[in-house]
Amino acid sequence: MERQRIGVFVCSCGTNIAHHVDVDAVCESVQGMPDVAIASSYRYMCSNPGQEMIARGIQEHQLTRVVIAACSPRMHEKTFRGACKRGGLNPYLCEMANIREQCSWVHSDRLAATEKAKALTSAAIRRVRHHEPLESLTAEMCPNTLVIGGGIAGLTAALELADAAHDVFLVEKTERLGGNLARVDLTAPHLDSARDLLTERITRVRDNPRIKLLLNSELRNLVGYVGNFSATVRTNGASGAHEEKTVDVGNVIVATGYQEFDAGRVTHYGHGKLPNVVTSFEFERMLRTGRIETRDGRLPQYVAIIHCVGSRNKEFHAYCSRVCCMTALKYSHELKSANPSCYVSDIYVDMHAFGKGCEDFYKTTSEVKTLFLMFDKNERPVIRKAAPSDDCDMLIEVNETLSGERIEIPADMVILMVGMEARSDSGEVARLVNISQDRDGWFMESHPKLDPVATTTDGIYIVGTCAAPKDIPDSVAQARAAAARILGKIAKGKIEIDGVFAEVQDERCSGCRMCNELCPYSAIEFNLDTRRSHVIPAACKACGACVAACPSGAIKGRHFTVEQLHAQIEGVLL
Amino acid sequence: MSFEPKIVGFLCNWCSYTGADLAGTSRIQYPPNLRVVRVMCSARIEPTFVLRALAGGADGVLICGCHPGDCHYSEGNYKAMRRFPLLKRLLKDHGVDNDRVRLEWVSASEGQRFADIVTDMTERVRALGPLRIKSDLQTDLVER
Amino acid sequence: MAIRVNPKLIDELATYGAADVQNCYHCGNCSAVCAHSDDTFVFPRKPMRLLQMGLEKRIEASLDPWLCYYCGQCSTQCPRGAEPGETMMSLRRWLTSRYDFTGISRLFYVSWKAEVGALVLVAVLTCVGFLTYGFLNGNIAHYDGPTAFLPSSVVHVFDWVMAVALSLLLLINAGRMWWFTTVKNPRIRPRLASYLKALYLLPLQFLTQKEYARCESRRPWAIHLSLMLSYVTMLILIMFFLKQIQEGPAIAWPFHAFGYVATAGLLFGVIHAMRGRIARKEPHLKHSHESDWIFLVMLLVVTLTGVVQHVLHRSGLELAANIAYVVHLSLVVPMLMLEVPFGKWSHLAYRPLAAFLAAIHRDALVSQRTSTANGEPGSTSRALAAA
Amino acid sequence: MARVGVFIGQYHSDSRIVFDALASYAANLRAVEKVRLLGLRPKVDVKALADEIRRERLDRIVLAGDSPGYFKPAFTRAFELAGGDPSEVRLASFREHGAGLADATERAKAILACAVHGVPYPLVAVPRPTTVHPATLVIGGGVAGIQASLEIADAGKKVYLVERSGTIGGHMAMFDKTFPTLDCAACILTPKMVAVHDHEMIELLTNSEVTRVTGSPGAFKVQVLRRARRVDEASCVACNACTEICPISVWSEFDANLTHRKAIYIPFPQAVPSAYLVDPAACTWVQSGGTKCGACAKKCPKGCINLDEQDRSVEIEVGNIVLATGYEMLDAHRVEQYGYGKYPNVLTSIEFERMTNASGPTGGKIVTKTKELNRRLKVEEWVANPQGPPPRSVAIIHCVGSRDPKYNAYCSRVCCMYSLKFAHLVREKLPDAACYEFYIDMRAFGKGYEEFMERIKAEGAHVVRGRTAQVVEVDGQLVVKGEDIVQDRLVQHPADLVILAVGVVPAQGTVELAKALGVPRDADGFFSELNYNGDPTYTERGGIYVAGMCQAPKDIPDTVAQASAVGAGVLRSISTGHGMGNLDSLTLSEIEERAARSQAAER
Repeated sequence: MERQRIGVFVCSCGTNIAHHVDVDAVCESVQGMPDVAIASSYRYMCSNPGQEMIARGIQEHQLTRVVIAACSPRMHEKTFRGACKRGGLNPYLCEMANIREQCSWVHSDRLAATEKAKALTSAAIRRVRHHEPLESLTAEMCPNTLVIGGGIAGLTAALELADAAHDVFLVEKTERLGGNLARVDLTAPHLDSARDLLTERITRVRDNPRIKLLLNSELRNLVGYVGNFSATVRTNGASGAHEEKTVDVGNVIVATGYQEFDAGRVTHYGHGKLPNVVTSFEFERMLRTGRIETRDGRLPQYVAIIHCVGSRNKEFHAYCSRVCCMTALKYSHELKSANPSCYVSDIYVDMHAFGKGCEDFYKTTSEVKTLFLMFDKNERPVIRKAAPSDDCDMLIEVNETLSGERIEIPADMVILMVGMEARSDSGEVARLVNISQDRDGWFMESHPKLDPVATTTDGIYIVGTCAAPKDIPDSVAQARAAAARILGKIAKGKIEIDGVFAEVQDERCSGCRMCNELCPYSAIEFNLDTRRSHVIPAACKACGACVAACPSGAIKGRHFTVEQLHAQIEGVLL
Repeated sequence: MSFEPKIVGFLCNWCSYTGADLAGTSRIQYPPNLRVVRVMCSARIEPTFVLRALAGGADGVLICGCHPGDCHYSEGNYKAMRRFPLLKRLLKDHGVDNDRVRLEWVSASEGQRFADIVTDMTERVRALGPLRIKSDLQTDLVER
Repeated sequence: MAIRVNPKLIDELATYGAADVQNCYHCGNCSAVCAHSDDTFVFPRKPMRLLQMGLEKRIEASLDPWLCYYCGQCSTQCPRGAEPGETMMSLRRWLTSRYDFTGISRLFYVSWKAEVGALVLVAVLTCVGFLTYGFLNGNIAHYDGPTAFLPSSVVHVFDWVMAVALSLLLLINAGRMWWFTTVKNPRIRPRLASYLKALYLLPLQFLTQKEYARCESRRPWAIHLSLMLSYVTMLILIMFFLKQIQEGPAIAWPFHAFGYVATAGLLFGVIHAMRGRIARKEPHLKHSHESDWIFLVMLLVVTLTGVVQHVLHRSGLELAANIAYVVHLSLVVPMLMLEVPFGKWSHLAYRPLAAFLAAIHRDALVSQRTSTANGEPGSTSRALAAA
Repeated sequence: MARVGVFIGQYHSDSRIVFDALASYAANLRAVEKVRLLGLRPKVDVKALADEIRRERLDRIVLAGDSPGYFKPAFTRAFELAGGDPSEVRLASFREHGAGLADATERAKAILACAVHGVPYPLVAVPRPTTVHPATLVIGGGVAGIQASLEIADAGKKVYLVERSGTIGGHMAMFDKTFPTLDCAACILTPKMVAVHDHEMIELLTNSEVTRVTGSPGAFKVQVLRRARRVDEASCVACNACTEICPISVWSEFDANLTHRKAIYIPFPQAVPSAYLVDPAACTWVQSGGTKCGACAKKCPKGCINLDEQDRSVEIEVGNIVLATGYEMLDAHRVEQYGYGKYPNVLTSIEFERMTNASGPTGGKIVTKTKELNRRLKVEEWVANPQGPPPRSVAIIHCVGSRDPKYNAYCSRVCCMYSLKFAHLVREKLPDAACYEFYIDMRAFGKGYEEFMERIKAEGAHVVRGRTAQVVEVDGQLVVKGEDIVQDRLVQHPADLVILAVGVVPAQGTVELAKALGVPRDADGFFSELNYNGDPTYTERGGIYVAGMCQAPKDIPDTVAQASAVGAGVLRSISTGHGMGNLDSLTLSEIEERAARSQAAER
């Protein structure tokens, strides 16, 4: 094997690494290794000067390979590859040793941690010798976008893209647009009309010739990769007949929203049994029709609102549904407007009035004499029928935290603030578009802070409440954020494909076709003429399943070759 | 000085490696005996990797992938799951105790679980002592 | 056993002056800034909570409102403008009406017209009564002597009769306070010894209002104390030395000197309070219930008519002095008869009694806590000890 | 034609609208049969109203006012009782659609006209497209500004990023860990900062301020004051030689005044641009008019220091402007009862952030401040020395200056979570130290936040529901007084270190900037968005956008989402010219005509 000139750069990460790993000792230990040209350390390798140091080092020492012992490659591999590129080195000729997340942060024995860091670094050095320069490829970026879900987030995203003169396919499962927001009368905290907001968006969507609206439709299949997806959408006709059509899109925005928590699951609230226990959405309906009445047509004198139904407890969902508190306050105002002489009890856990204007809203709700009663989230109010002698239909029994008393709250109507939960078909959607879900079923973003709308699958974006509960402004902002990302990509016209993918070495391939079936992305095609398989680079996600499975060892997993991994294994065992 | 086993870990990039990173960001401590080799998916792990590791002086090998159903590549972990028992049998025939080679599922959010597995495995391998058949394996299996 | 919430109570309390209590979001700031609040009596937040929830029985059993002297720190620092100080004030009014078994107190607090009406009625009756007596038994032109229009001996007897009646009424109400707060309170099991031990507090608190002095600002206490001592001085003079101070026209300095000082004290106190309530600058004078004004106005006119009567008498204008005297009495009698047992003045009994009962409660709670063994010890002492 | 009844009532009192004029305008609209002024917070008699509706045979009701939704249920009820279609109760919401400005009455008329026609106002009030200059100005280099810049520049459009301080990064660069994942802020942010610096489409103007904006949406001319850095940005290699020789040391803003920096300095090691700068207010040379010192200029091996450099003004032309000016912390001195400034060991949250930061003044050690002699100034100062004694107990006080009209009436949205994070850091770094959190409502609302709170509680932090009333010193020991509401008792916890979770306020200069740009601000001082629900990142003024904390308090994920969202508007407007121009550019008659037209189209 040819001689290499390897530069090793060890990061102290402030004290993050240096605290438990003797960075200088690591440098020293690798100094003598074959091919190592330089080994140096720096406080923050990822910082501008740190990156500069790498780029300069490549030039000054004519380095042909670079090893960076620092944090996790998941954190900064891209950064350091960029630094190598600036230094004139192919970015794939760089390898990272993870001596922070998997070493300094998890071991407090300085000696042992330093030893481990040495081993990891030397493994990286051994591995990097076998690295090959890889070039990324480019592919076309189809300017069309598929938006799944016709709620406020989907509508906004579709409009944003279509207004910028790009075609959008808006797929909605039901027969109408608007999603859950269409069931709402007014929005918190300003009691603005939800209907006006939706009418504006829906009218503009309908009037926009760039938006192909597909109602009663579902995504059935999605193949391809970023910039070059092919989506199969099934539209259900009126008479049970359905038609399928396949469209080419470059990106997909998932805006499938949420479903309300089934209040019937909390048995002691008696939803479905007690006639005047209603969910927030049932109450919204009363508001829209102007009939805030008990089942037998009376105006309720006592109304109780119970927060966190299905949210913030061990039994159902641990998370907060984020919008219910303000919605509950809104109900207070609406109840008092419809019937000024009614008494509203608001039974809450913590008042999440965090948004703009919300604290003031909370105050005005207090001013209209809403009785706020607090309970512990792990306890549960119990609703029971009142005695005939009582002046109310129901009594809610709960331990009130702010007074320390066990109390009974009179109620003629109980409104259950049902939380949001991931849609029951979210697993299906996740599978179709190849994104992951967290344990609550919400779609996972690629990074909650860096990239809250992108997913780990390129070209697939998640916006609105399908990613986690959120209110209208935040959903709208996310929808536009995804649109911005897509507009940026469309503007460039082409996409870059990472240089890491599998390739079939023709001369070794026996044409057994075992790999064809194995590939989850159908990225391996069989050429009937040559009787050989080959990989479509843009579709390949570089998982390496085919590489490991090929009986004749004909498939090379770029950047994860057998030689590279063997060298690394030997290295870690030093 | 007590015996400090060397364990090689093959971790899939999306779940287990991230989970291991999470153990780091959460500062959950575990023994320093594990040395990690990152692969993109547990399906990439060839049996020879394991043999190579054992031959090279490892006292144990830990393979971690996403939980069944969670694979970033849909079903790569199922492939690993199917390969593993065969490998184990092979190793057992060669006198390698089954406790030395382990397949575990660790998700990106299971930093604690990862640390627990490493701790447990290190203890077990420590109890088993160094892998004595290393030299035999070297002559039998090395070089493909 | 769960207690039923009564969301209507808050509306009822609004007529007693608790206008902003619904705004409270229970941050607990008020309790922590209050100089009187402690581990046993945590207020004003807790009573505000009870009020918001309408737990009448709990409020009835609570001494908290009487331990507040309304320095206004809580209201100044309240982030929600819930006026805890004023809420405590209105709770005292409400409790006064609760302690009063006749229901008159409640009537007065709920309707100022009823209160004024009652005052006028009693005034007219008093006036007619004294005039009738005077014309039948004396000469309106004579102030002193055997033909005096209203001889001091007669007035003296009348005073004593009234005093006994009022004391009786007040005593019954005070007894009810004790009954509600201490006997019927399920959380308190008082010991007899504590009663004896705390007995000294009754006169001490009555005469010094020591508790009031613990407020952040001591000025209101000083003014209130001067007003109260002036009033007590007047009371003693009238009850025991009426003859000496009524004889004239010469000035009996050993007695009148006290009278003058007391009059000055009363005038100063009343005018100060009225000016404060008009200016509305100090937190405790920002909100005035109708009953506050009625009380102050009554006190002012009573004092003024007393002064006029005294000046006229000493100037030898006996006819005018007699008329002034009748007017004076027609104001004093309704004021005392209605305000002492049913109105704001009743607090002269409730305040010291509350301090006395508070000591008993504290005692009882301490012994209950130690008897429940190893219960949660007082957080303050424990935390400080830990440090 | 519909028979419309118009009812005008206010919920809040302040308004510039002339209601009589509005009423007579409404009465003259063709479909309107009935106009009634309801006044402030009207008590609606539903039965009487229903009779009135029946009498007038109304088939649509328009409720107009600042927040007419507050009365809607009564009207819906009445309309239903009168046999009408409840969905025909329409709102003309003046606050929602921005009728609080100079020409409030005219705007209110337009909003009302749209409602009478049954058409949403935003559908109609869309200014005509214009040509848009392809460059964009982003004001503020915090995470919002960085994200917005990258989003736009990545699409190949020119961005000018103007930052007031010497480095981009904003507040986020000062943080160590971010909630709830506890990943390191620098690890997320520094790559982005580097990306901004290296981006060929981004021109970074640090140490600069926007002074004047003229022109119209799509074609703004912006005057930028470029303060003299006095160090050549391009050639400085951050070797630190100048700082070593500089004799002047002042409190470091970046380290929240916990430690000192020199008059020539770099805010922090990873600063972007990675170049030093001179603080003219502290520099002896600058202050003496070039007669004294000047040591750094002589020392600099590359000769890139020019202490006589002057401020200059540059003019740039842009089509869009993004406001990402962020926030600052409320001055904790104002909340007197907590003794900030009086007791050295009462820290603000940002000070504690720096203290726990591994690259901060104590290297991440949590310590109490100690008194040390500043040898140069011969005064004793309280400093955070890494060798200082660690606190045995730490109290964290929530809502300092928040949720209280005396300071900020609003909730600052991030304090609960960062306070929990602090508790975690305290428990992690000092397992023996007690940690108390005093809160009013624990607002853990985001993805993973509630779970984070449970975790912190399980870690042993004492969570006390109750606002702290006071911090006092008793025999040299800080004591935090408050009510523990859940336990129903007063507590006085001794605390060696008190951390104030100080609320946020709009950044300095927001008022001036709002004036210069003509962007309205809300009652709390933040920039107003165009529409609370529908357009949270646009402003009343076309071509100007808001992102991040300058619009309202928000956490990092929400800020990043907003900043990206801004990118959509900018890119769209550049490519099509849509969405530009002031709404004011439309006349009332135009809006009326459009409303009538879209109503007809809907039929």
